[in-house]
Amino acid sequence: MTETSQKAGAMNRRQFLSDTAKTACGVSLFGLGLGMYSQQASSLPPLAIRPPGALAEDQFASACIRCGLCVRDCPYDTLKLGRFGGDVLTGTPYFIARDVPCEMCEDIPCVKACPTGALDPELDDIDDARMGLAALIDQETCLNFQGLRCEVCYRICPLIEDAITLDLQHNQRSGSHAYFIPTVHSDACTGCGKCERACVLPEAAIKVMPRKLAKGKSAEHYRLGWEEKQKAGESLVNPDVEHQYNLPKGVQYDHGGKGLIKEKVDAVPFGGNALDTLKQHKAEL
Amino acid sequence: MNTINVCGVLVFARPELLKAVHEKLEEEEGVEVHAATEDGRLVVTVEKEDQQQTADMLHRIQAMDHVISASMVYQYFDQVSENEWEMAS
Amino acid sequence: MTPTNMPGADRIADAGWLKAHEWLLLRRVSQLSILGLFLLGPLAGIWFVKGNLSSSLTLEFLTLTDPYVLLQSLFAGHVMQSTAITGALIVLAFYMLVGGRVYCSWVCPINIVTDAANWLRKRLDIKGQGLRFSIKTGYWIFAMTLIVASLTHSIAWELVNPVSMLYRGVLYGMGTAWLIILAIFLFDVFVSRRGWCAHLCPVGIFYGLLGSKSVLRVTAMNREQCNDCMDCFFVCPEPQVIKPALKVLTDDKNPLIQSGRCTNCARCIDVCNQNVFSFTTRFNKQDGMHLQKQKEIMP
Amino acid sequence: MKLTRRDFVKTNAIAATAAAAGVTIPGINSAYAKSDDKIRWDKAPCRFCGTGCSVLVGTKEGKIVATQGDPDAPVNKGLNCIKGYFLSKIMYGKDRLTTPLLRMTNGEYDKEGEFTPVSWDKAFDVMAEKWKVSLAKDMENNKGKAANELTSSVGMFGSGQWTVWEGYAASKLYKAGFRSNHIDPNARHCMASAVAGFVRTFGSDEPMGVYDDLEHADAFVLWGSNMAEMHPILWSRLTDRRLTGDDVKVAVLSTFKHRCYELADLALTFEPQTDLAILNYIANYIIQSGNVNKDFVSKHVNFRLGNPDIGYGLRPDHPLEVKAKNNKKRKDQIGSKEITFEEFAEFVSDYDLESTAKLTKVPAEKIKALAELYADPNRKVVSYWTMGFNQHTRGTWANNMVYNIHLLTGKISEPGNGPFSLTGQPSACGTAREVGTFSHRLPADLVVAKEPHRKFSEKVWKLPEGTLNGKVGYHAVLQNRMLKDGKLNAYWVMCNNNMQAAANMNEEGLPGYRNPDNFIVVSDPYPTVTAMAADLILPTAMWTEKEGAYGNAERRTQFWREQVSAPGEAKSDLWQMVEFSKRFKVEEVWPEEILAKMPEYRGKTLNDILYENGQVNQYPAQQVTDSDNNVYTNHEMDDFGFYIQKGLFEEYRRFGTEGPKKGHDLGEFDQYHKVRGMRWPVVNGKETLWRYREGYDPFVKAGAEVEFYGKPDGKAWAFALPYEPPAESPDSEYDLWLSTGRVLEHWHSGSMTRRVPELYRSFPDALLYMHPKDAKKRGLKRGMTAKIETRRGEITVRVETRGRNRPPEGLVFVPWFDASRLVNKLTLDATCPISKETDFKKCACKVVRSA
Repeated sequence: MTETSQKAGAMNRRQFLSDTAKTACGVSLFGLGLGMYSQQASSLPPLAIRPPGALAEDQFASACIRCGLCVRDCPYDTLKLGRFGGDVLTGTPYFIARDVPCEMCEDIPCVKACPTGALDPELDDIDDARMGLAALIDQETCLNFQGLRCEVCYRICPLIEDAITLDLQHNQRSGSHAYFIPTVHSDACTGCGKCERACVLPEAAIKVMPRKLAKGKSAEHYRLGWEEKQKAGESLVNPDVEHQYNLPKGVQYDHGGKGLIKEKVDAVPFGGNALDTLKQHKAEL
Repeated sequence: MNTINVCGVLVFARPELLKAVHEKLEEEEGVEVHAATEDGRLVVTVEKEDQQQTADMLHRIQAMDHVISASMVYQYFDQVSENEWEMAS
Repeated sequence: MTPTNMPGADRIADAGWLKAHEWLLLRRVSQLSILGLFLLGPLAGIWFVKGNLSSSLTLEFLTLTDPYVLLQSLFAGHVMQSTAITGALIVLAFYMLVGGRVYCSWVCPINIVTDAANWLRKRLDIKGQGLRFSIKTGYWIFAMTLIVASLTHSIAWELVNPVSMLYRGVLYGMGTAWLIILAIFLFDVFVSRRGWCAHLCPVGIFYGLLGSKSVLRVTAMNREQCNDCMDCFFVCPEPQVIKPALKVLTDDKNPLIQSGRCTNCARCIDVCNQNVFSFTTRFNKQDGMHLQKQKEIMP
Repeated sequence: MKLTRRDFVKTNAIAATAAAAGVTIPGINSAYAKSDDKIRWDKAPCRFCGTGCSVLVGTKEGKIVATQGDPDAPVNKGLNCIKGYFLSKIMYGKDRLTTPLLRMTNGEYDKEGEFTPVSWDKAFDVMAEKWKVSLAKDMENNKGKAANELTSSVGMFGSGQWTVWEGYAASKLYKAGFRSNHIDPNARHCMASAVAGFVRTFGSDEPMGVYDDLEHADAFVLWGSNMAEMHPILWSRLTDRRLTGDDVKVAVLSTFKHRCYELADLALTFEPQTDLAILNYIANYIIQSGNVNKDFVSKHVNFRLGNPDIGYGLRPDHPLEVKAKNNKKRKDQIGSKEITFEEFAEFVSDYDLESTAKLTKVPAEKIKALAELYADPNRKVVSYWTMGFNQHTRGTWANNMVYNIHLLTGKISEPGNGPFSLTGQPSACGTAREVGTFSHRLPADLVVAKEPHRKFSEKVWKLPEGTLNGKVGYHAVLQNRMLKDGKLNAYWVMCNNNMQAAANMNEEGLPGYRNPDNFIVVSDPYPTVTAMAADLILPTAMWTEKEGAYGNAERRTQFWREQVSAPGEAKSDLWQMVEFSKRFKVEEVWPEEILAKMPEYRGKTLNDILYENGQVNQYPAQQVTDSDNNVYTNHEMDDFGFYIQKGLFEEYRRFGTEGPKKGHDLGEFDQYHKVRGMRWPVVNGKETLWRYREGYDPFVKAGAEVEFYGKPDGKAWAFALPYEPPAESPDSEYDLWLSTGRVLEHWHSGSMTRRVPELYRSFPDALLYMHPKDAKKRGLKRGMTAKIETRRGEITVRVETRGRNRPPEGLVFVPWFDASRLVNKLTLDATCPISKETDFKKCACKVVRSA
């Protein structure tokens, strides 16, 4: 090898090393950027709801290949694909309940359409879907909390009386009306979003959110006694022996129940008809 | 018992003589100027014992030099005890 | 640029414009009709094929899945259900047969964008290659997409992949995805000649790897007739793949273009006035095929 | 920081002045805005149901910008349902009608032409021409006929949503002016059976109780009333009573499970029509268990055996009508004979528990538990019902039979005890019933068929003797049939959407309207289905775009002032009728022999005789103000030059105070503008709470305790009436019951509420509610489009197997508010032969998958 060629070789090596370093740096930067972008993008905005059967958000990002087949098979145009530059992970399916809620098809076509299992094929009863959870988040504007007869969210609920029930309360202000308070039950709510869609307020007072956001968690160290009793079907600690009380005549006492009970005093001390009166006398004789 | 008798009066004055009108208004008893604009608008309240006095004051303002117009925008009259109406704000 | 020194000018003069753009037109028809088939659904309500290039369902039974996406998903930690895997295997088999980068030149919508960029680059008379990337950069990027997938448990590349994004954009709504497409276009026009498809795109890398042993090949069978007009080099998106075959540089003197980087775009066949190039299988290493025979293979 | 009252007032003074000056003073404007945002508030009853909630209407710059529940109104105490919540939006639908539209081709009226804007003049010209042709024909036909033989070919279909004076003006225009009794309100579809029931049993229309019963009763029984959705605020009161009262029970009867079931202690889903059997069983149980209030019964009740087999109100050539025995003459249909209590007891003894349970498909113990509620002498019971009872081919009977139960036990006309028919419309009581806009009625419970009643009316109306037509006119269903048959030719539909609302649209409604012999006029604020079928559409002012009065279900009459102007050229119904009356010279409508009795009427117009008659026009134009001295426009007063609403009301009031039927007294016009409604009879400014009960009702004779003074001997009639099958039942081909009804979110045909975007969104389209098993049997899934077919038509509707209504197997339910899914193409126009109210709750249908 000549000197020049040696020099050229050295140059090439240097060039090579420097090029490689540049490439490595560039590509690493690209990788870093991509990684960060994907992490950031994977935080689903609170109002975007995944289709029925969607895997948990971290798994979903790895399983959904952004083909949009679920979108195509949704008969109600509920589902949309996240767009680049939008809030939802590019290409992944979601819906905004306020725009078009899930109609809860019995045959769940979106799940059937998914080729990858990002929408869990095990989901065969739409009632088991847990897309999100409805939460009546603004009691100050919700008309039902003011005593108005709205309850649109309740009546539109496909699982009326399971997912949303009405809690009836006395309206102290009016004195003669009742409050009909919609109450969401997380064990039945699928998160279809029909309630949010139907809410008549300019900004819905009831909203469907990812369950993670909408649901609290009770601590292990305290149990609700009445619920435990109901679960067990009897008192966890054997019930008392029968209590006895000193009571005046015509008064009873119900332990753990009504408390003091005064017997109704009839207007006259006789039965409803002659035969009853005779029977009564016979007993007294 | 007490009376509340408050009027809101919108006064238009000649802009160049606004200051003079402003000062003159302030001299009157029960009259307050709350705002004035460069083009001659003055936001004025008149507070008097009774409606007759209020009406008289309104005429006085209207008759003042350099006042183009004075119009009553708001009028309130009531008889109440003062503390009865204390209210949190 | 005068028409006479435009690549393929001789061919146009001798065989006519149509003949000189035969394969190009076929590719455009292929690219657009695949997109068209997808579009029939949303536009006309005819659901011949649903989904997009990542995964599609044809005639309600044939599922096709992009094996590269599947690979990323696997790296991200998800094992797909059989529907997708079967679909990917079909696609895999197909491209292993016809050449991996057939995807790039016959299917990929970005190809139209970068071809247009290259055309504009010529029209603007921008000389040279511009910024040059080693093909290794592409491999690095490819590897990085898989690494990021496995680190983030997310098919991260598909967030920005212009190939699927353009399809999804057209079919489901564009968002600001057009910015990325525009960026690639401008990049190819002003920064680097054929920079995206030839060097950087990991999809191309993947399909290039897939097609390295593919059956369908372009061969420079009639290379002895080559008159060194260089038109094939001018039009080829991966000019480096021609030289070994055309200039008898391989040890076995094989006239086949063997590199997986060849996209089987057949522009070389279009522009060569000497009929040097033709399609054949990788098993045909014959040199100097009879012209008559060659015509039979041609469409 | 504490603000004194003086400071507060002063702040307001500054803020108001600054606002007028266009000056901003920091910290001042907000305080001003809080206290007065320049919205003028005035009271009005809600536009929708018969509950009669009061609202405060907020007006700003000529537009209603807000409403609020009226906290001082006893009915609703500031609350509203979701329809009431959107009241401020109902007048501002984008497609309000603002100009008359006439079907024209090449500038001329053409039945097949396109709707073209015309002036009011042109509209009334064409309209009057058509009316005059008909009226001339009628005069020719009626030559020499007695008053009770008169026929007519002009008609009108009005509304329980008319204001009191509009109904009164309409009744006068037709009955006195055109001498036609072919005027009927849509209330015919709604509570005619309740009217017939009340009149038949008590001799006087409308409930004896008031809403206060809600706070006094120990048990509530809902007979065919989905109060939870249809009377939301009353349901709120009932619920509160159930929650806060001691041992309060709620029983609900229906043919399908609905929202009331959630509160029910006792829920009975019965086979359609068999409520009649349950009613008789309860009467039987009360008697058998010795719980008859014998003292009450002997003093206040007569027993009658009603005629059975009275037909189904179908066309006379229908096989069912040919077969029926007592349907050919009116007197046979309503006929009854006196029986003894023992005979009554014997009659109902057929309805024992076992056979009733079998017929009704309700578990025996539930039926018995219901009977026990009524029988228990220590329990105060109110029965409520709405369309389940009234829209029934035996609707009058059902009403009579529930009265039997209350009469037998004496649980009536006292706080917490009584039968109470809820009305669907805001003024079904106030206008349709009290004013008597039915084809057989005159104001204050008078009827056209009775000569003394006509004579009295002629006296009040200053008409020549014999002017009023004594022949009962065409009722709602008959009007559609007569339009189709070409016997009714000039027809005005006002303030309702009867094409969508009336049964059997395909066979009767639409062919009638489009019959080339007929000219159909529809007055409405919006282009409804009915308007589409008309020849002339007149744009109408609605609700608070005019001064008005409504009467709710508890006899509460409520007034309101005009708050805003109607858009474009829209005019109130009242204005339309008065202006139209000016187009008729009396010679064109009355024959010479009538006119000869009052020659001073010669050459006058109907307006001169009916409205500018020296009575109606006796109150000169004045400024309408409220207690805050806000000034209100009254467009009718401006146009006519006198206070027409007051004049009409004061003339109408004479029917109650001077008329032959006692106990219908209303208060003075001006008083109503000051109060939040008054419950009639109003005597010496005092309202009546419980009718027929001494102490509460001033008309009850001293010492009588209870007196049903609508009957000559003061005794109510308990009717022995049997169960009879419905007109159409499911068979092998049409294998399901079809029931129709309403939903909370929409008012009737949805012409107002479906134009409020929020309400539309909350319940956009009608659904087919069916049992999941019934759906499955037919290959249907929830959300699929299904075709419902009856012998009369078909529509496609989406299947709903979940949700608010849960029909049992064998029954489907479709609401009728949806103009895109006209369920009345399917329904059968069978009616109660006595009340002529259509049974919208029962016909046979089949449901198949829609291609």
